[in-house]
Amino acid sequence: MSETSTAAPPSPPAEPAPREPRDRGGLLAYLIGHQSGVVILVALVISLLVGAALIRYQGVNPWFAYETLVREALVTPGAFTRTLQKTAPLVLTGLAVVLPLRLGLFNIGGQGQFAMGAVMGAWVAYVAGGTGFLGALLGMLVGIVFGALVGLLVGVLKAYRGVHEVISTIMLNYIIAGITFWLVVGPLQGESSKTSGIPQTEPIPEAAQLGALGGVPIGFAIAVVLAVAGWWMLSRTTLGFRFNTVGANKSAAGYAGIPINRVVVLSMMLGAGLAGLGGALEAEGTLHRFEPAIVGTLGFDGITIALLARANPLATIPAAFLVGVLRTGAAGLQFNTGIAPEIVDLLLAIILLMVSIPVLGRWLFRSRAAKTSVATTSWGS
Amino acid sequence: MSDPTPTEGTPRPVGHDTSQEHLASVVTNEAILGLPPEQSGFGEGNVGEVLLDVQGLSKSFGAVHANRDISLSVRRGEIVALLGENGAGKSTLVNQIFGLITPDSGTVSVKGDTAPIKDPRDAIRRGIGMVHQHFQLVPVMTVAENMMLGHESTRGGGFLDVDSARTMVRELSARFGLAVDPDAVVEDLPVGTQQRVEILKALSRKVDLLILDEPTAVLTPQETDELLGVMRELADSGTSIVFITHKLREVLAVADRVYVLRQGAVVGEVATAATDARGLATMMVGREVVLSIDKATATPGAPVLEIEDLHVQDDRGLVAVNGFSLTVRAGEIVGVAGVEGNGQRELVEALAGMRKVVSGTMRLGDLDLTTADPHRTHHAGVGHIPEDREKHGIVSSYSIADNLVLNEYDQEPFARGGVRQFDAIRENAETLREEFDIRSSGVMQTAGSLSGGNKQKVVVAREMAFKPRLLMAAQPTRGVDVGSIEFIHRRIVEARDAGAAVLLVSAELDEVLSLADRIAVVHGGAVVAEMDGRDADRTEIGRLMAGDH
Amino acid sequence: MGTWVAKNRTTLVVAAVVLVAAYVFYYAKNDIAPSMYGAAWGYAIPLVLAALVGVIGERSGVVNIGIEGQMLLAAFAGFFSAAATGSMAVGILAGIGTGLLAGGFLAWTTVRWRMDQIIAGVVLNIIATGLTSFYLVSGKTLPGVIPNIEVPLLSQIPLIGDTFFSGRSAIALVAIIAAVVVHVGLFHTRWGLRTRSVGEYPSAADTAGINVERLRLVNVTLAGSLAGLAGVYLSMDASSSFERGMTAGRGFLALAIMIMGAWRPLRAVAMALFFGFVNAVASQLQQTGGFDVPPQLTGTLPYVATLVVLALAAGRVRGPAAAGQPYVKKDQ
Amino acid sequence: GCGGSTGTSGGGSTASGSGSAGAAGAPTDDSKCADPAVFCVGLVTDTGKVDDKSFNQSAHEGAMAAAKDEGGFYKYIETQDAKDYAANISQFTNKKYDVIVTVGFLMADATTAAATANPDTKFIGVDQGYDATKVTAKNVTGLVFPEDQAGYGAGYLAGLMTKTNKLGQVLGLEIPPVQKYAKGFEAGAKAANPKVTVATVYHPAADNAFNDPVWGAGEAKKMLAQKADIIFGAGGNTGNGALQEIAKASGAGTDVFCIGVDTDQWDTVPAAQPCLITSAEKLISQGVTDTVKTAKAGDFEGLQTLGKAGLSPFHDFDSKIPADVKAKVADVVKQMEAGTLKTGVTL
Ligand SMILES: Nc1ncnc2c1ncn2[C@@H]1O[C@H](COP(=O)(O)OP(=O)(O)OP(=O)(O)O)[C@@H](O)[C@H]1O
Ligand SMILES: Nc1ncnc2c1ncn2[C@@H]1O[C@H](COP(=O)(O)OP(=O)(O)OP(=O)(O)O)[C@@H](O)[C@H]1O
Ligand SMILES: [Mg+2]
Ligand SMILES: [Mg+2]
Repeated sequence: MSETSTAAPPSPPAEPAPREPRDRGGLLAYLIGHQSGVVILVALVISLLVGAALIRYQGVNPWFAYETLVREALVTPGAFTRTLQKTAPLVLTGLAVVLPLRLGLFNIGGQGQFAMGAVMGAWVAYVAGGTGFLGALLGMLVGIVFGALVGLLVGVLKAYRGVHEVISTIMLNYIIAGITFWLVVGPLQGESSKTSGIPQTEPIPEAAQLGALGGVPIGFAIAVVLAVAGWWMLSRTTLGFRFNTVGANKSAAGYAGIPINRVVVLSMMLGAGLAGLGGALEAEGTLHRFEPAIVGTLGFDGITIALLARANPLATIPAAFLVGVLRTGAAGLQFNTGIAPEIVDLLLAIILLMVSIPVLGRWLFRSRAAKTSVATTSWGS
Repeated sequence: MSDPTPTEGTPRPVGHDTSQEHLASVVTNEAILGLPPEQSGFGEGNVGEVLLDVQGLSKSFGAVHANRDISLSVRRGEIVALLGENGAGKSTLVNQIFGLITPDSGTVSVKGDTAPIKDPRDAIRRGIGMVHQHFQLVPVMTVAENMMLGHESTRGGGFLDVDSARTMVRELSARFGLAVDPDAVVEDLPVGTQQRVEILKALSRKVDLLILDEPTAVLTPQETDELLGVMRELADSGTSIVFITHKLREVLAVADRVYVLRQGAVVGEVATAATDARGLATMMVGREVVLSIDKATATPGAPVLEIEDLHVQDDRGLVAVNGFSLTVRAGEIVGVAGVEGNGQRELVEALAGMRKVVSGTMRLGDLDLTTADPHRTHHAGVGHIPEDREKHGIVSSYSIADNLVLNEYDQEPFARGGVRQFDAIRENAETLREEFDIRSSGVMQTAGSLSGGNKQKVVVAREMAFKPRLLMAAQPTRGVDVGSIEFIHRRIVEARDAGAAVLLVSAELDEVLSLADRIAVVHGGAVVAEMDGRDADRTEIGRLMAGDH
Repeated sequence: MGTWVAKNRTTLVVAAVVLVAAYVFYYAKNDIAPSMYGAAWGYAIPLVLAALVGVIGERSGVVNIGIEGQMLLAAFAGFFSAAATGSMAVGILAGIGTGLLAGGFLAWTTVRWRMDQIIAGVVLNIIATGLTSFYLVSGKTLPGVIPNIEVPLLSQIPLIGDTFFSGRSAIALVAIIAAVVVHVGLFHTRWGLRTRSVGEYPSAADTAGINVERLRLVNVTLAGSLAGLAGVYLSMDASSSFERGMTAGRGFLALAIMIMGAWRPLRAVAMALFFGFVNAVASQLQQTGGFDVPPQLTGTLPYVATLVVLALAAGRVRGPAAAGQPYVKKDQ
Repeated sequence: GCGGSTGTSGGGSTASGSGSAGAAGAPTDDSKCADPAVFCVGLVTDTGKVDDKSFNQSAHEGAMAAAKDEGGFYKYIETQDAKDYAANISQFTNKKYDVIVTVGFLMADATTAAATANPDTKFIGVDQGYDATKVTAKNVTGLVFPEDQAGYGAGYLAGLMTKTNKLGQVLGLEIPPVQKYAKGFEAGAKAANPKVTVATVYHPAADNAFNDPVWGAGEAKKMLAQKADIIFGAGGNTGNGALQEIAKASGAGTDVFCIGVDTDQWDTVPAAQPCLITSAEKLISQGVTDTVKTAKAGDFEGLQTLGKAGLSPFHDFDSKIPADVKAKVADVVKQMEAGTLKTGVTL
């Protein structure tokens, strides 16, 4: 069963020390970045200690449990690749929350946008599968486009009709769940599934499936590139400046000649497009077809990741990787220790809590603590 | 906690009239300067009793020493003014007295009680009332609701008694001659009226000490005079007042004594009777300040801005600009004088492309800007110093450098191919910081941490740096200290001399009178009179502004 | 009175039209209409309670996206306490108490520690999911049922009586009462004035001598009891079991209802009813057949209807201005 | 590994992943599964838990019982993400388990793939129908059940019992096993009583369709109000919600009744007892136990193994159901088993 005979080296998880995205300038930036790195490290240690207590209470040696978790996620042959495979869509759904959050828009529609991209991407990759990698590429494009269309709807409703994005994204999650399910018991249902009635599309031909290059899944590589691109866009380009300005002071953005409505729509389209791409990649790289269960909780996990990453696109990579490690290792943890996999949710909650408690920074750094705020959402407006 | 209508002092049969009377002649300070402080008729042996005593007060924000070892005292019935440049620490000082900020060291005692003032609640209980530099009104609530907040009149276990609140508003409003409608929603009111509500709110509780932090910054001359009258009246009945303003005229008109702050420390204390505007300004800034601008006679060139029969609506969809026509030529400053709320704000926003035009045209040279957005307007060569700098002018969380390219961010050399060029942005900022004397620790400091005057300088620098053909300056020196006013005025004149057309909109009649080459008086959204700046008459303009034509 | 009518004219007209339509349908299709109204209200009950939690929170300046988690924890605690002690009353109290605790958690982290409110809510949701599924024990049953009550007189009114005042437990009644109480409280009492000021412009409240932090702490914590009641309703009244993730997104729907209801309790009730009714229509379409629309698509009807209504209803509603922002005093 | 205890010791966890079969001499861990003398059974759930009172739980109990009977070792993994099927199966194949049970039709692909890659291990796919043209491995069998027959029997009973001629079904997600139950129920009811109408609702959402008892209860309540007097709850916890609601209704057990699904819900959902006349049961536990034993003994008989489905005992209602009704239902069930009666259900 082991696809890779050479076990990937157990490189330690990347330091999840997100830097502040904005150009705060020389020393100050370094200190702030450094400080939040330390805070996060301490937060992680505290979280693991709390988790250890929970595990101990289950009658399991915490050290053994953590060792198992890490081993199962990183060391076991093929595990590292699988972890990266799990990380890829999480990075993208994380970015789907991060980009609009920069404008103060809270996208909780990752679930739906992901599903939309997945179903259309899977179908196109199947139809165009004969063309090999081109088919895969087409599938991704279609995934982006359909995700972005969902975002377009949300953005237009928000910008031009004043419909709160939290409402519209929640509603669209339900609507898309219905539509995608209908698609796979109706028009897009695979021929082979029709007799058995299983709700799924035809499998994507081998040639159009996304594999791994040297143990690194192609989907993961794409996600990382996009996270870096997202960070670059936000911190270095005029488009990013527009995003940040609208988020920081809408009135000033209008005064500065930034077309606010269009930026709002664009941010939703970009975010949702990335979630849609995540769906297409997941279909092409992991499940090799669409079935409704493909979404799982990836969209909602994206919220967790965006918040862990403090709305910094680069930091979504370590944040998603952390979640990926926990989720990959969970099954092995149950297999080896009998601890139910839900322990992972508890661990995640504790980590997010610890990482985001501002008092932790204040306790550690006294009055010199950085003022951290993810982004002020325009909740009420 | 919930006194319904606070009864205050004893009724004063004549106080009202006298104050109005001496305010009518406020234009020249001399009349007031002669008023000795102790002369007023507050009796009952309170003369000289120290009501507020501040000893050794210090407060730092990180590296900024906002207050250093400040000591001062205010006697009963006395009006004490605090003067100082932007960022001198005036607001910090009074916020500590009101319990909003906890001092690092030092004591504040009120009526001999030296226990620390924990919070505003505590301050209110001890008889302190305050009008804050920034409005402390809930915008979506009515005047009555705002006035009763914190000391609500209720009946039957917590149910609001709105009627008695209305009555209270009407009574107070009648007593102090400050008209407000108790049922109006605050956000719909013009700023001047909002300020009136603030003042009445402070007066609605029984106060021994009233703190007024720049209450006149948003008031028209008439409204200011009304307020000064109220202050005098209150002081006469025994209320002590701490009064912060940047306008020396007001200080000289109403205060008994003045404390001058510089960089967080008291640098001088003087009785108003013993000084004049020039002396105060010098104490404040530490150097001679030129209070009047000497500018050469304008040499107007070709028309730059031509506005014809413009109609614009306000936020609520009501007509605000109603058939406005005006021409501004190159090399001249045209001042728009008028009571606030006569469509000036909507006019400027329409010109800047931020507000839709209902009908009429506006042209910049050959360009029709009637339907242009802010982006196009800016690139057509229009510089715009907005009225509300916190809302429109700056992004507080951004660095000074970013704020200095706020509307040029996507232009060469600050961006190339959609990629921002940080070296160029920083260089630009260093140059402008130097040229416009923006006091900060560096160009990467966040704009939000600057003092008001320096924020304004950031905006002025940005809007002047690109050498606009037309410069629109809306209330350019509001809330700015005299030193900065002098500076900004000089830059505006320099821009004119360099050939720019300047449209100056100001509620500050003095500002218009001293700067403008030509004056257009607006009333009801239209120009009611135009005159040459040199032979403009203050009283005449005041009459026109009030709609008397 | 006259001004009140004038002020609420649109609302009154809409309400009147809806009411007339409701009665027409009630008498015209008496075989199914009453059951559909019943289903609509049954669906709306937890949404109303949860939306009130959101309203109180945001009116005080605290965004609560952890309602889902609060409900889940309370449903869990209520069910298992009742099962363990053999007393429904203990279960109900435990559920409400858990809601309070969860509210207290949110309040403390966001108000005292000034944690980002969105993060705190998300944390609450994940903690709830993790705890309740990790510690779930299967095979437990409730010791009894929460009895239904008939409200005398009121239950005799056609339509309104059989929908709201009969055949339901006290929790449903509490939901109505709570909505009215919160509405009156918010708009006609001292507590409400202060709460709204704290949610709109906390520094104005502070300078008026109101203890912003304390009011927020108290409000958000107490509102938790309503979330607790909603949870109890789910696991002990509307169904008699606790299942993993059984809140099924109702906490988020409640937020949508809150916004649709313009942060006003009674309007939120109306919106929850609207939502519940479209749900009943969707399942009725499935069940009566004749329509050849697949159930997956009819199931999306309530959500589509919501979007369409919102997109058509011009004019945007504005929430409490300070919701989402911690109140930081000047020198902190 | 280092010296840590596994879940088998200690305990305290209610969701303990492993439990050794109690027989003396049975292995206590899976370190020796590769040894032919040591018999190890592993089970991977669908994205569900082994305590779901439904098919995961039944399969789990069946597999555990088989391991116990054979003196073997048993362990399970609960899948959290549909994309982990293969990885979770490989946990067992890595340790050379002898028999691996996978639960749910969505795991069909992963199961057959693992079977091909691990020819020495036997695989049992519960609820999985394989395409004989594609699957050639001999070490795998799909254990399927004639849900339509169980549904038909239940529907037949309901058709005979109803007084209002209105029946209802509150269902989970619209997927094959559920559809087969539902269509069988409707066919059976109509066969017994042509005047009957059957109101049918599937849960609209995709992700929590089997876990929404509140929705199930609401739908049941609505159907009762529309005069349905026997309601079939078939959708995991969603259906259970319907059963419990009916049990609370006035007239439960005298005028209105409910019918459970999958297992004998008299035992799994005691709260439904006041109205539960029977359950349309597929004998998953027994089927799994039998098939695991077959696997130990030798090769599977075919690519598909057909389990049994039928009606659960009437329990307390045994005396309340008229004898002629019972006889007619028994006759129908017998005919279906014999193959002489077809339900006519196709998907
Ligand atoms: N909360 C704060 N955090 C950091 N620095 C502050 C804070 N409040 C005030 N300062 C700084 O303290 C100094 C004094 O500010 P203060 O507001 O008291 O000045 P001011 O005299 O009232 O000025 P202005 O005339 O502009 O109102 C300024 O340098 C200001 O930037
Ligand atoms: N049947 C209904 N349908 C829709 N909305 C309703 C209905 N009943 C009440 N409402 C809503 O509930 C609110 C009740 O009116 P309102 O807020 O005016 O109550 P009030 O206590 O009289 O307050 P006030 O007089 O201060 O405005 C309205 O906002 C209205 O939108
Ligand atoms: Mg100040
Ligand atoms: Mg063996």
